[in-house]
Amino acid sequence: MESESESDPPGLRLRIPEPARGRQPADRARFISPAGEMRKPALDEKVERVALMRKQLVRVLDDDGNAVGEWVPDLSADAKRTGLRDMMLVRSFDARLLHAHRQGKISFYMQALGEEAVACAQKRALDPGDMHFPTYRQQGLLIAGGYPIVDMMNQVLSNEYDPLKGRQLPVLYSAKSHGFFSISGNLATQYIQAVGWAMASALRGGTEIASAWIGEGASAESDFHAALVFASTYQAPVILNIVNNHWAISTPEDFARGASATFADRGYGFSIPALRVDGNDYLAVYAASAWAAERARANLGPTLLEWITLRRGAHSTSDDPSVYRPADEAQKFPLGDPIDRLDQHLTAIGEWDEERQAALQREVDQEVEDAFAEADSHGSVKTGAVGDPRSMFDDVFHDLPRHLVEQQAQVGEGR
Amino acid sequence: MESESESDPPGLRLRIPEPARGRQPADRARFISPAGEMRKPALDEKVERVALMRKQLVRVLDDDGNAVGEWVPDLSADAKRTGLRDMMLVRSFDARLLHAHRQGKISFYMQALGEEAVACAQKRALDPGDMHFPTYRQQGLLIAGGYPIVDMMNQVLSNEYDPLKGRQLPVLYSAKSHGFFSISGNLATQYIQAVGWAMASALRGGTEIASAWIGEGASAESDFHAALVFASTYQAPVILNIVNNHWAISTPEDFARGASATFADRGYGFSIPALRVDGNDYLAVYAASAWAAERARANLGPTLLEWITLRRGAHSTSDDPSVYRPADEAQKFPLGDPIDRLDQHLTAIGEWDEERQAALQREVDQEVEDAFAEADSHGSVKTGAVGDPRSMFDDVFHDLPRHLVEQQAQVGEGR
Amino acid sequence: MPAMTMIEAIRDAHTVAMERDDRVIVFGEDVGYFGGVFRCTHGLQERFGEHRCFDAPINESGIVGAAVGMAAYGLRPCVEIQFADYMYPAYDQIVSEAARLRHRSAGDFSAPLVVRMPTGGGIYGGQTHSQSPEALFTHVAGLTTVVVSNPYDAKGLLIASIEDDDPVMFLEPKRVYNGPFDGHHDRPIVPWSQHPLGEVPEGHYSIELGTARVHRAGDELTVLTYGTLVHVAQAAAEEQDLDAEIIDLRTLVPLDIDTIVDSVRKTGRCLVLHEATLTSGFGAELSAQVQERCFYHLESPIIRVAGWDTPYPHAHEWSYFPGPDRVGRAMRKAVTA
Amino acid sequence: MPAMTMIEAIRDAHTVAMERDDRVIVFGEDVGYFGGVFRCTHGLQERFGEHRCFDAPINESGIVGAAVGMAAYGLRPCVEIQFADYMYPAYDQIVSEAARLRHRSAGDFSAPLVVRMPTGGGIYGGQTHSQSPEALFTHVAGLTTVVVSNPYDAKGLLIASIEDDDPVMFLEPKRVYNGPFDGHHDRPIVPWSQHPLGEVPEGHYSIELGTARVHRAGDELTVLTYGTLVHVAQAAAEEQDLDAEIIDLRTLVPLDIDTIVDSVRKTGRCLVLHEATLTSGFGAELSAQVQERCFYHLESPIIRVAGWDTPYPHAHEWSYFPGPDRVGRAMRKAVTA
Ligand SMILES: Cc1ncc(C[n+]2csc(CCOP(=O)(O)OP(=O)(O)O)c2C)c(N)n1
Ligand SMILES: Cc1ncc(C[n+]2csc(CCOP(=O)(O)OP(=O)(O)O)c2C)c(N)n1
Ligand SMILES: [Mg+2]
Ligand SMILES: [Mg+2]
Repeated sequence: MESESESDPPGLRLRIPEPARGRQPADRARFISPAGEMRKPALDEKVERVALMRKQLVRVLDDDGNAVGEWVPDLSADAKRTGLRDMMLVRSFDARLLHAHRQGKISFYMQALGEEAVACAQKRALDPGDMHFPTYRQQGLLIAGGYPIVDMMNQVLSNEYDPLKGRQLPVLYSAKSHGFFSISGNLATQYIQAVGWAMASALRGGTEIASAWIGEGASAESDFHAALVFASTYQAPVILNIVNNHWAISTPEDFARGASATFADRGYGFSIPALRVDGNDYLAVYAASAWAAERARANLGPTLLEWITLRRGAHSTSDDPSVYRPADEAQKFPLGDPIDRLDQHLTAIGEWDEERQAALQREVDQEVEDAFAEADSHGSVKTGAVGDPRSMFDDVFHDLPRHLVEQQAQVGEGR
Repeated sequence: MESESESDPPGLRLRIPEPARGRQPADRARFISPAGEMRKPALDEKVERVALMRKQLVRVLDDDGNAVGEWVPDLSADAKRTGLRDMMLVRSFDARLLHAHRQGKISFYMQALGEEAVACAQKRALDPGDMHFPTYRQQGLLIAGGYPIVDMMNQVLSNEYDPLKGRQLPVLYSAKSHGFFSISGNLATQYIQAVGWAMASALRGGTEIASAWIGEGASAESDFHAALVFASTYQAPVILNIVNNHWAISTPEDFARGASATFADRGYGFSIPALRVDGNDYLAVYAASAWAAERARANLGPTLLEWITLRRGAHSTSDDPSVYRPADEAQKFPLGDPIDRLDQHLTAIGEWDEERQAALQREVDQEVEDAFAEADSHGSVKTGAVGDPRSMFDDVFHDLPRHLVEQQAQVGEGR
Repeated sequence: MPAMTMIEAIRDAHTVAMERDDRVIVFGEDVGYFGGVFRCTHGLQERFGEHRCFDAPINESGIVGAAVGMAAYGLRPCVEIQFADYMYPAYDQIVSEAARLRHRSAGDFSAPLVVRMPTGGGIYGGQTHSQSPEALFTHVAGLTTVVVSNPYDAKGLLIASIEDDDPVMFLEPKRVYNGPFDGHHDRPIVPWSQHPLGEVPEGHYSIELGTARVHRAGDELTVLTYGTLVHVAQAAAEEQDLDAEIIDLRTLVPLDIDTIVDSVRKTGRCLVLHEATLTSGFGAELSAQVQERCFYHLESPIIRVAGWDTPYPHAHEWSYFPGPDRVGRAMRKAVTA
Repeated sequence: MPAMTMIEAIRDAHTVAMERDDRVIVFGEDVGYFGGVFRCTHGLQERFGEHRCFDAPINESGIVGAAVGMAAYGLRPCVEIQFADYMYPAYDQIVSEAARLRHRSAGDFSAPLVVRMPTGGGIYGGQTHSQSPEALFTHVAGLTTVVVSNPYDAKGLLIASIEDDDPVMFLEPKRVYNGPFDGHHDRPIVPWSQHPLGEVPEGHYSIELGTARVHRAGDELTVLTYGTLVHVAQAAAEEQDLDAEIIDLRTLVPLDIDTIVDSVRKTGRCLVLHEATLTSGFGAELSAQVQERCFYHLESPIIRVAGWDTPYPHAHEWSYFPGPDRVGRAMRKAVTA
């Protein structure tokens, strides 16, 4: 659907994609194939043939919670329970910090509500040593990677225990030890950096691969192109993730996607195999990520993965989505909720029940509560417990040059 | 073909496309279909179906000079002779200015040798009022558009009659009156500007379309992506030309194209119909350009056209291609020479002969000689006949601000 | 006269300009239906339609590049970069294209466009929501650079910028969107409705680009500044009880050098303030020019107070921001040295 | 000691650095097989293989962005931007990424990389082959900015830059690639083989970043400059028969302020020269700092001589370039004022 110039002159007309207007979009989440339907291509399948699957969706979990089809990953019940726990921990973590924002303890927060599976499952599908180049909505990579949540909270609180020394906005974590590249506030820059990192690994004959993350909105940025050109030319061992959560702040996906049918289509012109995947299906995410990683490690080059999911919450704590999106969008979303669906699956295969679910919920909530209590005890940017301001001069360079020594000395004089 | 790390470790390997090395590339000019083979799709043909033609080539002129197939344009013999003359004039113009460079009269030059058909035929296929956003290799747009070649020469000589007042490097023309946007030294920036211009025309309900030009090497630049995103999202009435002359200075097309089969493939992910066209076939260029223009004017949005041709000369007068390309590349090029082929066609249909060809050659050479004599009589940057240096302060802004008035006054004091 | 916030004044300027000239179109990330993350374009789409004010894909080079093409066609695009910190992807289109188009084509084409961007810190935005990149524009021939400090000026300068025949970089310090912030971040916010510069006439008026405004007259010391720091300077002068003349430059290029020189020749002492990083900030240019033109009138060294040469920190924002204490100390130094 | 052109010295620096450390890799447009349009990387691919020195697609943001990723991995990329005028598409990756990575990650990641670029005019290159964008780097916290003026320094500084743990912008004035160009464009070219700074030791040596070099000692006047203008200043001083002390800054950030201050306190007069556009050029920063630190020693105003505030013209190149006449007149003025 599109609007036309009011006057509708005989000449040319500009198509402006329809703004959100708070109504349910006509084709929110397009091309939803049934679970199990889509074939699993060979690792070195021709890109033209992979492209024929463009209007399909890698899905494993059906509506009854059964895992079906060629993409069912080889995951133990324990591994699935771990996945469930990872996602629940992310959700509980997010909820606690949103609450902290409401309490006035933090200045800003961004949650991943509804899209926890994407980061959590891919983290588990890749290897330690691999490097993720995330956006601000992949806290799941850290949590599923076992990074201490209290350290994350210290970062968000920007207190003296913040590993980033209060330098970055909340949620812009960095954790090299956990294969998590420093998040930039500038969209898309990380995409080509991930390709560069992967090129370096290949240049050195390593085995580690890189994984690049971007939102569907930010895929319109130019560094997306730089990344695809370099990945294609040098056949870099990299996974190129596009998280299509249907929103870029207030703007529906259509503004970035334009007239094309899917974001996965963007891979084709670079001969980069691209799949669309049910991003709310933990097993599908795991399987597709593992497939892409195997391709990369086998020197078969980059893979593009479009994750279909939904940003259920506001863009950030600075955003009020009620003016542009319908209240019931999440309910109407055809791919459900990732936690519910994995819970349902584990229950369906007899590995889970309501009681255990309730107990796990209490456990993760408690873990989050404890961590938050600890982090909060160190204060926050709001309480002024932010450490020595002179530390802001550190790390501008490896060694403090003379002009910064002089400036640093002036900070001692008060503000 | 690709090279591998010397040590060939068990781990990852980086693929580096094979450098030119002065050898004949294995697959120079790929997927050459016979003339007349490729169907002409409906103006509103589905992009998926157009994409199926990706390894074909729009060709009209066969090896015997006959015009064959669905793409034969409706062009009179006169129009064809005009096309021949346009191309010959470009070639003669280029030759004269290259000679002027050897004579030490100009500082720099770039010729279009071997790719004259692309610009000349498209200019004739589009309408006055349409705006081209060219690169430095589309002098054919001006010449076929009837722009005075003596003015072009004055620009190249940078003398007092240079319409650009000596501000720009030779060949970076600007001629709004002739639908020719000011050429930028910075690659690719014009591609998105053309989309913006086309959007403006559509916003105003005009009938003029824009035509964006880029080399295959520069299509790796990020503004290429910006242009495709905007063109796709707003369905701008624009033709997106990629001139694939197989070289970007010393670098073969593979570095920009990466693993994909063609540059036309890049349109697919934006749902922009894309055709590969024999760029040395004047009739094919005319027909494909007219088709794309018709699509744009019918509000069917952008079209991407990949022109297969060959940069027969050096990149510029600053370049020595002998170290990276084989001497016989032009002879081995399967699409021949655009002037020879149109000459052959006109002869085949009984509208031309050797004598008329020789006479035309004399005529265009004389026209060029006369123009050059006139331009040269005004001197050049080498003779110092460059006009008043204070003019360099004009046009920085519409009105000269005070600091420039002051600076301008100092120029009077000598250098 | 109605009291307006700076956001309302900017909105109003858009409305006036769009009413008067249908070549004026407005686009950018989230500026259409939503009306911009700072609400500066709120209501424009509803009023003028989706073809005059619309959302853009997230590609700053695309936004400015398309605007250059539109301007070359004959429109007058006024685009928003969501935060000045995100103008870098558009920098090539700004510097190599918009700024040089008229000159390189000898007037054949021109690029009358405005690039608006929220600048500055004070909202705990960290290094990518706090920058003041004005000096990256002032070094580029062909760009006019405006920094606004209050609603009255913002409206008049934005209208003038849209009407200008060349590209204008229009910088809006976000910390003064809602009130004349004086750097005392721990005090309650003063709204524009309580400030004379919050009174904004209805309808069309414009302020000539390249003219400074004497924000506060004085004899003891000249303070050259712009944006948020105008209000900080005023607070500091009052707190130090100094007869400082505060000049709000408003346009950095072209610069109103006469107003500056007159003041410094009168006071003999000069302080230059900005929020951007010190080294190669616009303060360096101001200092150099004042020194060149007022050397024999200067009684003490020109002092620059600016952001430190570090990325803008999140938690230590108020140690970075040149607040009234730091500015006040420098004022004292300037008058006693 | 062998005589080398600056091109040969840069090539030699690459070779030495690549020999010593296999993490050093080199890429960029036409730098691989062809060896760069200025031949600065000629022979490296043949010697070190296609995996140490290779061609890149034409995408400057891609080149620097990939280098940031490689540097984060642990390599030491040294990349070439074909002309400094084409660095703008990479500016976001330079400013927002390379420059800030160490700081924003609190040392977790860093970006030890070098971005080399030919700068400056004098080859009739017009506005897009002549720029000197150093001031666009010096304003950015986290970047080291080097401008070289001769083969000896070029080799030692490039090796130091590659070995440095942070991003270095390495500017190479193309007009001094082949000889110490003094601005007399109408005279025969003097090759480096006839100049003492063309003598370049073999093997490894490095010059500490942040140290200036007194190019010519003198008592009457201090000239602060870098790149091509060092040689112009020398010619002008000789022609004016002035006892000028010429300081080749070599590194702009971090700046060797001690050497500068010592000289200006001695001479009491100061001239600042560069080829880049005057307004907000690095000369403004130099003028501001000298004024701040030497106010009571200055006997006349600091004078800046620089490129005009216009795009770099093609035909009028020598009216734009601050040549020995213009510089000489300024020197006279500085000593007589
Ligand atoms: C270069 C740049 N431009 C604009 C922004 C402002 N911005 C932050 S997030 C965002 C929307 C991104 O949407 P999407 O990529 O879909 O990610 P999501 O928020 O949905 O996860 C925008 C425009 C930015 N951070 N960087
Ligand atoms: C932004 C930018 N980067 C690099 C260059 C230098 N450069 C000029 S032409 C050229 C090669 C372009 O090749 P292609 O696009 O294939 O066009 P062709 O010369 O073949 O017509 C390069 C790298 C430039 N002008 N601008
Ligand atoms: Mg999104
Ligand atoms: Mg080419």
